[in-house]
Amino acid sequence: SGSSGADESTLTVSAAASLTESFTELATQFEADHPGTTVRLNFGGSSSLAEQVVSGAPVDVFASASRTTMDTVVEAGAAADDAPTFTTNSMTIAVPSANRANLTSIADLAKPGVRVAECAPEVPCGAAARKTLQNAGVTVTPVTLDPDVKTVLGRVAAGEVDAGLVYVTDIRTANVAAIPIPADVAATNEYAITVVKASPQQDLARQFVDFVAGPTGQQVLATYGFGTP
Amino acid sequence: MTGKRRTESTPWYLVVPGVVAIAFLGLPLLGLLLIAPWGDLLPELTSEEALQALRLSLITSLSATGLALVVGVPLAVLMSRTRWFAGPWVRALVTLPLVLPPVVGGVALLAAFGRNGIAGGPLYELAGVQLPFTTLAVVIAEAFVAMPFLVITVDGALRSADRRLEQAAATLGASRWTVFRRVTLPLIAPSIAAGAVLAWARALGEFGATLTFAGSFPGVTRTLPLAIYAALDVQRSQAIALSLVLVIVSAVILVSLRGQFLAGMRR
Amino acid sequence: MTGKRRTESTPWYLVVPGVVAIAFLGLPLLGLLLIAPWGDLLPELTSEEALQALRLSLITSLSATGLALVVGVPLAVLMSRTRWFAGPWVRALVTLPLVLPPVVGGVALLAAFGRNGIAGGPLYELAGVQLPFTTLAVVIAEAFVAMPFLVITVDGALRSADRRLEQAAATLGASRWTVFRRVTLPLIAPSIAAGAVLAWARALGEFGATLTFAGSFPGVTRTLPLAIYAALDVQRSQAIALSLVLVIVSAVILVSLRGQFLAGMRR
Amino acid sequence: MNGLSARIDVSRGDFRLHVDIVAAAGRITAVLGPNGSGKTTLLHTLAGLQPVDAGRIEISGRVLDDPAESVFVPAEHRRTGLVFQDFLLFPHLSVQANVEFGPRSLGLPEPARRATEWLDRLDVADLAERRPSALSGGQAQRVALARALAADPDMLLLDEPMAALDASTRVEVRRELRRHLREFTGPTLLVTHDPLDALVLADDVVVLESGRVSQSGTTDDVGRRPATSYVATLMGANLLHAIAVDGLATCTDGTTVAIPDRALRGEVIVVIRPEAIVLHRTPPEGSARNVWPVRVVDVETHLDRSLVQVAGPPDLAVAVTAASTRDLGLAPGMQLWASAKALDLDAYPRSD
Amino acid sequence: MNGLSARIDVSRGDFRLHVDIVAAAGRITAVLGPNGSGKTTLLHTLAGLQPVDAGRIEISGRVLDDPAESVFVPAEHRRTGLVFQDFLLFPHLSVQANVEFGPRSLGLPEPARRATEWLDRLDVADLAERRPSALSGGQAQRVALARALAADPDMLLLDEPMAALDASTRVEVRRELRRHLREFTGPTLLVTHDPLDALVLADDVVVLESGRVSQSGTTDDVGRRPATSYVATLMGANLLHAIAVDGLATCTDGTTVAIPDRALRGEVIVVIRPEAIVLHRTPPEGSARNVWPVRVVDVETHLDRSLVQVAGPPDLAVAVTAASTRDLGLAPGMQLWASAKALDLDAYPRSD
Ligand SMILES: Nc1ncnc2c1ncn2[C@@H]1O[C@H](COP(=O)(O)OP(=O)(O)OP(=O)(O)O)[C@@H](O)[C@H]1O
Ligand SMILES: Nc1ncnc2c1ncn2[C@@H]1O[C@H](COP(=O)(O)OP(=O)(O)OP(=O)(O)O)[C@@H](O)[C@H]1O
Ligand SMILES: [Mg+2]
Ligand SMILES: [Mg+2]
Repeated sequence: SGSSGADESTLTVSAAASLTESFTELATQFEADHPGTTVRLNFGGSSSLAEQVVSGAPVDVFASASRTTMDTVVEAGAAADDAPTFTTNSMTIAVPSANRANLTSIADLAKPGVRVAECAPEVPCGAAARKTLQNAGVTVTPVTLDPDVKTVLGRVAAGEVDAGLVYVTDIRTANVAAIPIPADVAATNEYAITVVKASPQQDLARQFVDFVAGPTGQQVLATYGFGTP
Repeated sequence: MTGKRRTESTPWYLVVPGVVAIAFLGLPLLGLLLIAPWGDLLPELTSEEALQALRLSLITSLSATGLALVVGVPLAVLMSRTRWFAGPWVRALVTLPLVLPPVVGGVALLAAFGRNGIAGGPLYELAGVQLPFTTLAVVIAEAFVAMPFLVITVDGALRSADRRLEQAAATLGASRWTVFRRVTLPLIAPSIAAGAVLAWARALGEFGATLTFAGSFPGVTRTLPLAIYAALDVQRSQAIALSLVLVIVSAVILVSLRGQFLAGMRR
Repeated sequence: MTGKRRTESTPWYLVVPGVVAIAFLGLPLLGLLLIAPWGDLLPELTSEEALQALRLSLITSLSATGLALVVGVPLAVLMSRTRWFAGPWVRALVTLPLVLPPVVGGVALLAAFGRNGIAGGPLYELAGVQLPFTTLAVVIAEAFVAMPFLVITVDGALRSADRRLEQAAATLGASRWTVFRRVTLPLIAPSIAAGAVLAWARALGEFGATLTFAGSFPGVTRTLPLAIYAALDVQRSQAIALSLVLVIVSAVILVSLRGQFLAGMRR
Repeated sequence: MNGLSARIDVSRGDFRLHVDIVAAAGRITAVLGPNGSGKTTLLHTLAGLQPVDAGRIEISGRVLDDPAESVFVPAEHRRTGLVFQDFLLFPHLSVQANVEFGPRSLGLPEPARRATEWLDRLDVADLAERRPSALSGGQAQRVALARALAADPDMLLLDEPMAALDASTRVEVRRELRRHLREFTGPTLLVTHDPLDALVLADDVVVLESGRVSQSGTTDDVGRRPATSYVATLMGANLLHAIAVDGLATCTDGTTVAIPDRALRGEVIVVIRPEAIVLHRTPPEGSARNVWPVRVVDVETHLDRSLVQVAGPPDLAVAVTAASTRDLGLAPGMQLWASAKALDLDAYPRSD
Repeated sequence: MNGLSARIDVSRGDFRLHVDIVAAAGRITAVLGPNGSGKTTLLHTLAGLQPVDAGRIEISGRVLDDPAESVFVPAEHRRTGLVFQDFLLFPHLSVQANVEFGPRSLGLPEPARRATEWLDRLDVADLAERRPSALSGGQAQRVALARALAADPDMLLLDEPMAALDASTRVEVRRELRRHLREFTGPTLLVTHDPLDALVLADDVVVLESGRVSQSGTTDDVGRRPATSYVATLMGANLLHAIAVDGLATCTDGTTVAIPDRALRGEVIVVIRPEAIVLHRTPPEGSARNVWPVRVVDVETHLDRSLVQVAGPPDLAVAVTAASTRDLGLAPGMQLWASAKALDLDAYPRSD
């Protein structure tokens, strides 16, 4: 459960998997600012986290990688506030570091024989990928429509596809290089955060949300490639 | 009256845990039925996408079961009949795919049969063949996770089968192949059937390794479980409807198989 | 010389598919070993998080296997020994959890044992107990997916066991319970062992149902497969290192179990 | 009645067993009959492994099975020591544990000592630690016998308990069994194919043929006065069905036989011992009134004695010495005359 | 040599079988021996189910097994018709399919007709469609016999092929077997516990005791001149080991026996038929030179004959008529005198 006494308290934060590194750093700073507080982080796919929150999982703060997913939580009455957008993320092209297909721009994705992975249109990253390609006026037939961005990234890292459409913040491993997409073409995604209504420690949770949305939070997020809302 | 005279009566110390087991397995299925969007079911059942995924699922799971049978039964026979194959390493090798989380299984399959894999690399360089993202890759992924069930079940049955019947066949002049075909196989037929059902069921439900190794493209590699997963985030009720399709189709197949399956099991 | 004189020689028509099967199962594991970040392995093996997840995985998978044994073996006995439980519906019920994609299994478990579920609802209302997101929920999820393997294996063995030995025991004055404990159980011990290994392996690798039904909280519900999945996007090499931990631990357990396991299998 | 009394009507596939059986306590009843006549079925029904379709099984006043009264005592409460025709030793237990199984299940005192004692008596104590799969056929049979006896049964049902025993062991086991059975106060049913077992061990005999009782009575009665050819063959005699008038019996095949008892009238059975028949190359002259032309069908030579099958009418088995076999130059197909003295054969009324 | 010649050294657990066996083609060799003496092991080794540890198996010049030459012909290439002691019918095949199995495997013409023919000969044709589980013990044995014979073997190995047959069927099957075996050109080994089977069917006899050959020879020789007590008991005779000097044999237990042949010297075997011994309440006077005080141990009554076991020395089995049993009032514990005429017993040199 969320709290365990007056001095010692544990704050449970469920956050989208793409926030893993940034939130880990933020949590450490938050703990330093609030002695006696431990932040327990629970990362996962936004929608399964949302499902858990709605089902009564012992969570104090929920950060979603998708506006739509957050809306379901708000509609279910599980959020304590209106869940503001706190950061954004935009599309880029991930290629294996060797880049054997010699891709240099988004237009190259349409070349014959180029294997492209993208998310399924039903999920946020897929919708964003589709929109990006539309904006660029490029027609691509992907070899797979994956359920989440980490699967796409995995394929790029393993060299099984020549390119994958992912978020800027996903380009973190050495095996993967990015081919930037012009800002006016790349679609962006909104991240939302809320205090969970059932949380027994509303104050502490509120402090964490404010901390993330505040200057320190935004600065840390920016170092990982996130944009400002 | 006859009820009282039956020689078999069911002792309570078996019935109590047995009923607990049934409740334990049955309640979730019942729960699924209760939250199911029955209204969506019919359109869902007949939607092009669902049918496509269902067809793909049936084709690949049956092919995977076939593949598992063709190479798995001989492996089981060797494991129970020869010293070399009976060693702990073969046994561990057969059991390990069971413990691998399916996604990691997919990673392992890529490492073996992917474009840069130890077998897939040469295949790509020399023949230009790429397995991932093809329907064949789905079959391979399903066979990889399903085969151990078949092998372990059949191996166990062979170990407890009476080898002396095989000796009797040999004294009647039956070649090894005849003995295998006309004595060994029929004797363990019930276990082969049971193992095949286990393997088929596992292949039909397979998700993680397929996704990682074969991808998820409608009509090519998106089997029913992948379609369910794809829908789970966004259209939960559609996902549940698809799950029901899977459950109902399997139930129909299992119940209609039953006659033959049980016939094999009878001694 | 003695090699030539052995009565068992391995016919090629079994060796060829057998070796194909071994290659098929072995290549992916080999691939995994090749891409493994061996440098990361030792720190990973001893990291607090990995140890915690490993401990949790072992505890929950063993508990789930225990649960499956306690209620699953009686169910198998009833299925093979009484008319009512032998019906097609029980059989379908036992097989269906195999086909459910694990994630849907998790949804079904929530529908049954969640706070608003058909059994979980009353439990919450009356006793204030919530199953989801607890370690017990992990055990339940694992038992749900693993039990069918045990039940089907044991049921198959019971069907082909010689019932006349049970009759012989009865004429010697053994009560049903004694017959069960001292004749039936020992006779099918190899199959129970095989079924338990299958169930344990399945429980150890279980991922989808656990994630959905129990969540993924370090130390409480984050088993090794969940930790692997969590690491997969960020630190792929860490994920593979964790998979290796899982594979190695299972291999060690399986190989050390082997002696006893095979002893049971010997007739 | 003190002992077993059973009216049994039971089916296995097409086969139907329909018998009335009485077996007195303290007596041994041999069950004889051709293969497939229902002996094993009878024993299994008595042991409670199969309920009767109709009828009633009662032992010393206790009803074990009666569909009309909805009574069925299951096998584990009947205390019947059943030795199965194919032994059915528990493959996962040692010989010792197999024999201890009954005493332990019943909570008898000192099961280990009991088991050892019985293994000792049947001379297989040195095999106590073996698994059944490491026993020879005869060893397995002795262990099965020990297992049944160690459970201290109220009724003993032995299904060919000595078939796999070698000849000299059989003599010993038979003696051991006789000693034990003499002390045994319950009824014993002993299925056997060896007439000697029946003669030596049994007080009474029940003969089953095709699922029905074809003859029953004391061993002596049945041995001396077989009612069917099967029983006669079993006892090593020739049997003819005939109608007697004034010391002359006319058989169903048309032959006439002079019999000793002139008072006998009506349907009779004529029994001729193989030793009482003499074979001749030419029609014999002399006092023997029964002379038939016959053809040799088969000659079986034992050490100093041959058994000759001849086709008549009547068809007979004839015992001759090795010397006569040589003198007569016996060979299949030969035409001979067979003679038998009226005084040397037995005739009695048919009783059914 | 035309036929089987085998030097076998093979182990099963603690048990070691170490024998030299010769079986001529066209002849039937009975294998006798106590339970656990290695008869089944011998047959399985000959059939190729177990390789020899040392030795050589040869049939009509063809080497089947010889570790020294690295030769091992597997079972399926030996054409041995083996009837297993416990039948081992294929449970998943019908009776007909069981019998067809051999002919089909070997590609013999008309397997179905062959099978039907053999089922017919063994009188179980009406069971053709049954599964083995629906057969009685004796029916299963006949089917097993038919299955082995239908495969047209070069060598026949029969492990108690008639143990489960009822007495009259056994006579028929024995006759059928004898007819077939007479036509059969290969060697036949017949394990049996019934001395009558050996006497009637076999030309030669091999006796195994504790994994070694204790006697072998023609049936007549072995029957008339048993070399061990086991064989003597089997043949229903008493056997004494003694040293002979001038018509007087001194037994190992101290008793002396007058024997007919005064020329015999050295180690001898004395055989006394149970019929040749007379029992007396008082010390007999008369010509019988062999008189011993004995105590009755056991009386077995057959129809009109009793077999009495007496303890001496010497220990003897004595056959008496039912009349004498009554006259003497025979009962265990009684003190009597036993006498035997020197001319009525047999003595011959020990040959080992
Ligand atoms: N499951 C069955 N289905 C059909 N018929 C059966 C079945 N079991 C036994 N029988 C038949 O019932 C009859 C009686 O069998 P049973 O075993 O009682 O004979 P038996 O007298 O013991 O013979 P044996 O001396 O050969 O052991 C046989 O003809 C047998 O074929
Ligand atoms: N697997 C084994 N391990 C140890 N000893 C064994 C094994 N199998 C058989 N034996 C022993 O080998 C000996 C010979 O057995 P075998 O079956 O050849 O005897 P047999 O002469 O056929 O006896 P029977 O007349 O009882 O059938 C027996 O003493 C038996 O206990
Ligand atoms: Mg029988
Ligand atoms: Mg034997």
